[in-house]
Amino acid sequence: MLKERQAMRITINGQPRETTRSTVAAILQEINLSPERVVVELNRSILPRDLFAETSLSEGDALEIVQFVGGG
Amino acid sequence: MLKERQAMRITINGQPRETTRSTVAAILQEINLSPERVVVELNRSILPRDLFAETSLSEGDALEIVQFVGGG
Amino acid sequence: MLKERQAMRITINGQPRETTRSTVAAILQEINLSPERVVVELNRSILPRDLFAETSLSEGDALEIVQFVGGG
Amino acid sequence: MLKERQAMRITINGQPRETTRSTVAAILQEINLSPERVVVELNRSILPRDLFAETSLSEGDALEIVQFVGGG
Amino acid sequence: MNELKIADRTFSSRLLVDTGKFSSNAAMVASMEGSGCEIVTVALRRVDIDNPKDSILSHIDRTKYLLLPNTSGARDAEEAVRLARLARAAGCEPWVKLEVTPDPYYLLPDPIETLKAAQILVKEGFVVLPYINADPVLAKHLQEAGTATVMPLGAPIGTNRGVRTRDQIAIIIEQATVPVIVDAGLGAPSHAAEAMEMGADAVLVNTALAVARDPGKMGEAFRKGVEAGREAYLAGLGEQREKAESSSPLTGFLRD
Amino acid sequence: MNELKIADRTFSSRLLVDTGKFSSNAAMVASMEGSGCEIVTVALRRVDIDNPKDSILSHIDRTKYLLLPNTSGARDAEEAVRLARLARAAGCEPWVKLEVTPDPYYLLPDPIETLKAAQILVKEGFVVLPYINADPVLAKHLQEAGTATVMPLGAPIGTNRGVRTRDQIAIIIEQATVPVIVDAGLGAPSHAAEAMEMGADAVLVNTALAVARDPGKMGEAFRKGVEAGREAYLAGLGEQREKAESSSPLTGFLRD
Amino acid sequence: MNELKIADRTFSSRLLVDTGKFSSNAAMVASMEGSGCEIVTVALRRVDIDNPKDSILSHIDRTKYLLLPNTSGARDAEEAVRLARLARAAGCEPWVKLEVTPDPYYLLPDPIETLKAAQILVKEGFVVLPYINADPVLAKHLQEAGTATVMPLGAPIGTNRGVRTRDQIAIIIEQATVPVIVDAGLGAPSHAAEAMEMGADAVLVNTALAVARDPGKMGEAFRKGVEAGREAYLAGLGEQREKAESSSPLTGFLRD
Amino acid sequence: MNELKIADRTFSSRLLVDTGKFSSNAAMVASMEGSGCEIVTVALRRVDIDNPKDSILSHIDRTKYLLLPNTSGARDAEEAVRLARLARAAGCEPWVKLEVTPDPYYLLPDPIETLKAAQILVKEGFVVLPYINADPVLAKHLQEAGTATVMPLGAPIGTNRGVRTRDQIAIIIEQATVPVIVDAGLGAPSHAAEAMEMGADAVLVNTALAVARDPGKMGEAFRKGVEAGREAYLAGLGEQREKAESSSPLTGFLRD
Repeated sequence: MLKERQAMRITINGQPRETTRSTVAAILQEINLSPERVVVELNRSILPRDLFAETSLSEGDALEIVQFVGGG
Repeated sequence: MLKERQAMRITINGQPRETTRSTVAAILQEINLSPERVVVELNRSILPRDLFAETSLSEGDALEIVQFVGGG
Repeated sequence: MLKERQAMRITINGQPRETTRSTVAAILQEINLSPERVVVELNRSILPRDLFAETSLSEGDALEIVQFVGGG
Repeated sequence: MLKERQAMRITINGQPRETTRSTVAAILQEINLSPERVVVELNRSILPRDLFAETSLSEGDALEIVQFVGGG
Repeated sequence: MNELKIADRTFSSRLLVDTGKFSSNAAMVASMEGSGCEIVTVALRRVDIDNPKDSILSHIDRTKYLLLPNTSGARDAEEAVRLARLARAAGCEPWVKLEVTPDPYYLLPDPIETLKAAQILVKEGFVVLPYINADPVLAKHLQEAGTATVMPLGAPIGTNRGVRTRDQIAIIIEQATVPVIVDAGLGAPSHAAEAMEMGADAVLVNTALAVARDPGKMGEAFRKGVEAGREAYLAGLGEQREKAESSSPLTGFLRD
Repeated sequence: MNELKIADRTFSSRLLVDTGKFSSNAAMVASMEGSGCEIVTVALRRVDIDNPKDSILSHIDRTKYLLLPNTSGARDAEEAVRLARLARAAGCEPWVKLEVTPDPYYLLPDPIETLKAAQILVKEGFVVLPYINADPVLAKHLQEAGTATVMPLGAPIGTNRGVRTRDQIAIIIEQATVPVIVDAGLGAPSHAAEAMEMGADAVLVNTALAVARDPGKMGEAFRKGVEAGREAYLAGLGEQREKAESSSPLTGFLRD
Repeated sequence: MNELKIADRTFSSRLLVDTGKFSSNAAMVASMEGSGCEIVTVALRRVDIDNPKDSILSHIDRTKYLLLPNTSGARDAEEAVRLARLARAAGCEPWVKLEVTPDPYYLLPDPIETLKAAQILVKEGFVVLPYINADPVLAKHLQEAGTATVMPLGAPIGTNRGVRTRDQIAIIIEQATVPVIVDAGLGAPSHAAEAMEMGADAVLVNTALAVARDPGKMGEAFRKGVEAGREAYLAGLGEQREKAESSSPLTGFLRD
Repeated sequence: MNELKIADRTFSSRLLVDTGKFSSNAAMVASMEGSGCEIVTVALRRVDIDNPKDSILSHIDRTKYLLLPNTSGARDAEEAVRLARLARAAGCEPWVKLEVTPDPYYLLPDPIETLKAAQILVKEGFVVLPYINADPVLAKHLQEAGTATVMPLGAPIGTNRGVRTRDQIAIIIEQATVPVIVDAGLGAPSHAAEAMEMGADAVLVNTALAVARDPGKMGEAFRKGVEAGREAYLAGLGEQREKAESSSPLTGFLRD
C-alpha cells in the first residue's frame, strides 16, 4: 500500500527506470522475464537466482539482466 | 574522265561502297590511308604492297584493309 | 597321332616356342590357361573366344595372350 | 713477486681455472683476447671496458667473456 | 581410441558448432541435428527490456548437447572473466570457450589477455577452451596454465578460407598434450577434413553452416567431412610426392 | 537428383576406384568395399606364360562392380584403340577409360592422341571416359567427339597433391555438358571433397587407397569425403571473404 | 650464359611485353621503356574506314623493339595462319606469337588447332612462339613440330593470379629443349620472379602493366623482378624444408 | 617517400641481413655487398677460451652497416634483456632485434616473454625490433609498448617457404603505425617481392643467402626482388580476377 506510493529510480541494462516494485523478483515479473532464463548483476555483482525474491532494491541501484543468445 | 563516270560497287572491310576509283592505291588515297601502314586482302588473297598501284578493281571486289593495333 | 609328331615353331607373347598342339585351345590347355580369363590375338588380329577350338596354328604364327590385371 | 706466488681459482665461461693474474685486463692478456672485441660479466654484472685494468679478481670470481658472432 | 576426451568428458562427435548467425532457430537446430555435434556454444547478451526475445535455451535440448558458453564480446581478460562467471551463475557447467578479441573488426584473439584470463578461470575451477591465433608457443603457455584444449584459428572468423595457418597448426598438433580444436575460418567440409587429416582432435564450425542455403544438409556434410578426415588420419595417409607414379604395371605386350 | 549418370547408366556412388598398386587382392577388395564404389578400372597385360597368375577378375564381384577397362600403357592412339578392342573381346561391356601417356615418367596424357583415339572409339560404339590434362578447350573437343565424360587430372598421377589444377577444373565444370570426373593426384578425402564442392560429378582414386596403412578404412574415409563434398555442393557453400565476420552479435552490456 | 636465344636471335632482356589494354600510347611506351623489354607483341585488326586511327607502329621504335605479331582473335588454325601471313605481308619479320582461342570468354588456347597451325607456319618458314595451356605433352609435340619456344600460361589471361600451373610448368621446363616463356596471368613482379626462379627462360606480361596506376614504374618493377628471379636461379636457391633451422649458433653462455 | 625510417634513422635499403650460417666470412661479406643492405644483425656468444676465433666485427665495415645485435638464444625475457644489455656494453648503439624462442626446435617466438622484454628494454632506452609470430593483436601491444618496428615471421626460420602467413601479415600491415619488417622463411626473391607488394616496409633474410651456391649473386637477386616489390606496391598493382580478360581488342575482321 504505502510502498506502492514510494517510487524509486534505478537503472536496468543502462536505461533509467522508475519503479515501485521493491524486489528483483518483482521487477522481473513487471517486465515479464522468467527468472530461470536470465542472469542478474546487481551493482556489478552477480545475484544468485535463489536470492531474487528476498533481494530488495534501493534508489539508484543498477541491474544488469542478461541471457543466452546464439553466438560463437 | 570517262572512268570517272563509271562507278562500281565493291566491299571494304565488310561494308558495301560505291567508288569511281579504279585501283587499290586510289581507294587507299580516297580514304586517306597511307599504304605503308596497312595490309590489304583482295578477295581473300593478300595483295603485296608494291602491287597496290597497278591492281585495278572490278565490280563486286572485296577488300580487307587491316593494320596493327595494341594487343596480346 | 601323326600330328603329334609334327612340331612347329610359333611365338607366344614374344617368346619363340615349339609345340605339337595344333589349335589355340590346345595351346591354352598346354600352358594351363582357362580360355575364359584371357584374350588372344593371332597375328595381331583378335581371335574371338568361341573360335579358339577350331582355329589351327601354322608354322610361324604369333600369339598374344593377355589378361586383366590391377591398374589405373 | 709475492703476488705471483698466490694462485687463485676462478671460473671463466663455466670452466674452472687457476690463475695468478690479478686483474681482468691481465686475464684477457693471458688468454690473448683484445679487450675491444669482448664484453665481460663479472659475477653476473656487466663490467665496463674501461674498468678492466683496475678491477682485481678474487678467489671464486666468475667471469663471462662473450663476443659477437654471425647469427640471426 | 576414437573418442574425443576433453577434461573429464568423452564425446563421440569431433565437430563443435557455434550458434551464431543462423537465419532462424529452426535452421540452427536443423544444422545441429545434421552435424551430429554434442557441444554447442552460446553467447551472453543483455535482455532487450522493451522487447524480450525468448531465450535460445528453449531451442536447445540440453540432454543431447553440452552448452558451452563463450566470452564473445570480451575485449580484455576482465570482461572475459566477468562473462564466464555470469554463464556459470546462469546454471551452466563451469565450461567456457574463452574468446578475447579487442579488435572489433577482424575479431582476432589477444594472446596476452587470453592467457591472463585463462590463468584466472582455471584457478576458479573452469574448464577452459581458449580461442587463439595459430601460435605454438602460446598454445604451450595455455596448456601449462591448465586449459582443457587449445583452439587455434584456421583463418579469421567468417572468412571461410580453410586451414590457412597450416604450418603453425601442424606444429601445435605435434607438440600439444591437450586436444587441439581448429576453430574459425573453416568454410567447407574439405577444410574440416583437412584439419582432421593433419591430426587435429576436433573442429568448430559456425559461419559455413549458418550461411548455407540448406543448413541442415550442410551440417551433415560437415559431419561426414570430419569423420572422413579423422578416419583417413587413422588409416594412414600417403606422402605427397614430386614425381608422378603410375598406378598400372608398365611392362606390357605393346612394345617388345 | 543425386545420381550420377554416365552414358545410359546411373550410379549412386560418385567415387571410382583404380585397382593398381595394392599390396594384395584382399587389400584391394577391402578398399573397394569400404569406398562403396560401383566402377573399378582394370588394365590389360600379357600373361606370364611360365608362371601365369590368377586373373584379377576372380577377385572382383561383377554383379556389384562395373568393370571399366583402361588403356594404360598406351603411348599413342593406335595402341589405345588396340587395348580397348581387346578389352571388349574379353567380354567386357564396351566402356573404356582412355589413357594415352607417351611419357613413361610423368604419365601425363597426350591431348592430340587422346582426341584421335576417342574419335575412333566413339565411332566403334565405345563409351569413352578420357583421362586428360585440365584443359577446358580439349574437354570441349572430346565432348563434341562424343565422349561420355571428361576426366581432368587434379595433379600428376600418384603425387597425392590434390586439386592443384583448380582454376582450370572450375572452368571445365562450368562449361561441360558431360560428367566431369576428377582423376589422378587426389591423395586425401579432403582433396576429393574439395573437387566435389567445386561441382565435379565424381572423382577417381587409386594411389591414396593403395598406399594407406589400412586401405579398407581409407576407402570408407574417401566415401565420406566424396559424400561430404557432394552434399556441401548441393547445400550451397558460402563465399570466401577477405574480412573477418563475427559469429556473435556484438552489441552488448559490457560497454555502455 | 645469360642471354636469351630464340631461333637465331639473342636478347639480353627476358621480359616480353604485350601492347594491349593500355590507357594511352604514352602509357604503353613508358611501360615498354621501364621494362627494358626487347620484344613487343602487336595484333592485327580492321581499319575503321570512316575514322582511321594512327597505327600503333608510329609509336614503337622498331630499332629498339622486335615487333612480334600475334594471332589474337583467331579461333582456329586457318584464321591463325591467315593472320600470320598478313603480318608478314605487312613487312614484319616472319615471327609470330601463335594464339588460337576458340572460347571468347576465358580465351584459353586450343591444343589441337594450335599444333595444326604451328605445323603449317613452321613449314612456311615462320618463327613460331605458341601460347599454350600448361601441358607438357603438348609442349613436346610443338617442339617436335619445330616451334621456336613454348609459351605455357601461368593462369588465364588477365587474372593476375600468378603461376597457378606451377607443377606442370616445372615439368615443361625440365623437359623442354626450346626456351620456355611463361605467358598470361602474371600479375606482379613476384609472380614473374617465381617463374624465373623455377627456371623459365623468359616471361610475357601485359595486363599487370596496363592496369597499373603507373605503367612506367610498374615496367621497371617487372624488369627487376625478372632479373631477380633469373639471378636467383643462377645463384642456386635452397630447398624448402619442413623444419625450422636456426640462423644463430645455439650453444651459448646463457645456460651451462 | 621511398626511404625506410626506423626510430630516428632513415635507410635507403629495405632489405636487412642476418649474418648466420654463412660458409665463410667472405661469403657473408659478398652477400651483404650484393644485397645493398644497411643493417646487419649479429649474435652474442661465449668466447672459446682455448681457441678464440677472430670477432665477426673485424669483417663488417661499421661505417657502411648498422650493427643490429639480436638476442638469439634467449628463452625468456630475462635472458633477452641480459643479452641486449651486454650488446650495448660492447659499444653498440642501443638497438636490438628482440628474439625470444623457448622452443629450440622450431625457434618460434614467445608472445608473452617478447612483450615483457620489449617493455623493459624500451624503458631502458633501447630501439626494439621484436621478432614475432604473425599475430596482429600482439603487434598492436608491442607498438603500444613503444617498439620501433614489428617483425612478423613469414614462415618458421630456415624453411624457405615464403609468406605462408599472408592473411595475418596483411592485417598487421593494414593496422601498424610502425614499420612492418617480414622476417624468417623468405627463401627466394619472389617471396621478398611478394611481402613488399603487400605493403611491408622491409624484409629480413638470412638462410636463403647463406645456403645459396653463390651468396653474393643471391644478395643481388634479393636486392632486386625487394626493389621490384616495393616499386610495384608504389606503382599500384591490379586486382586478381576470377575471369580471364583479353589483352587484345576482340572485334575483328575474321568474322563479319
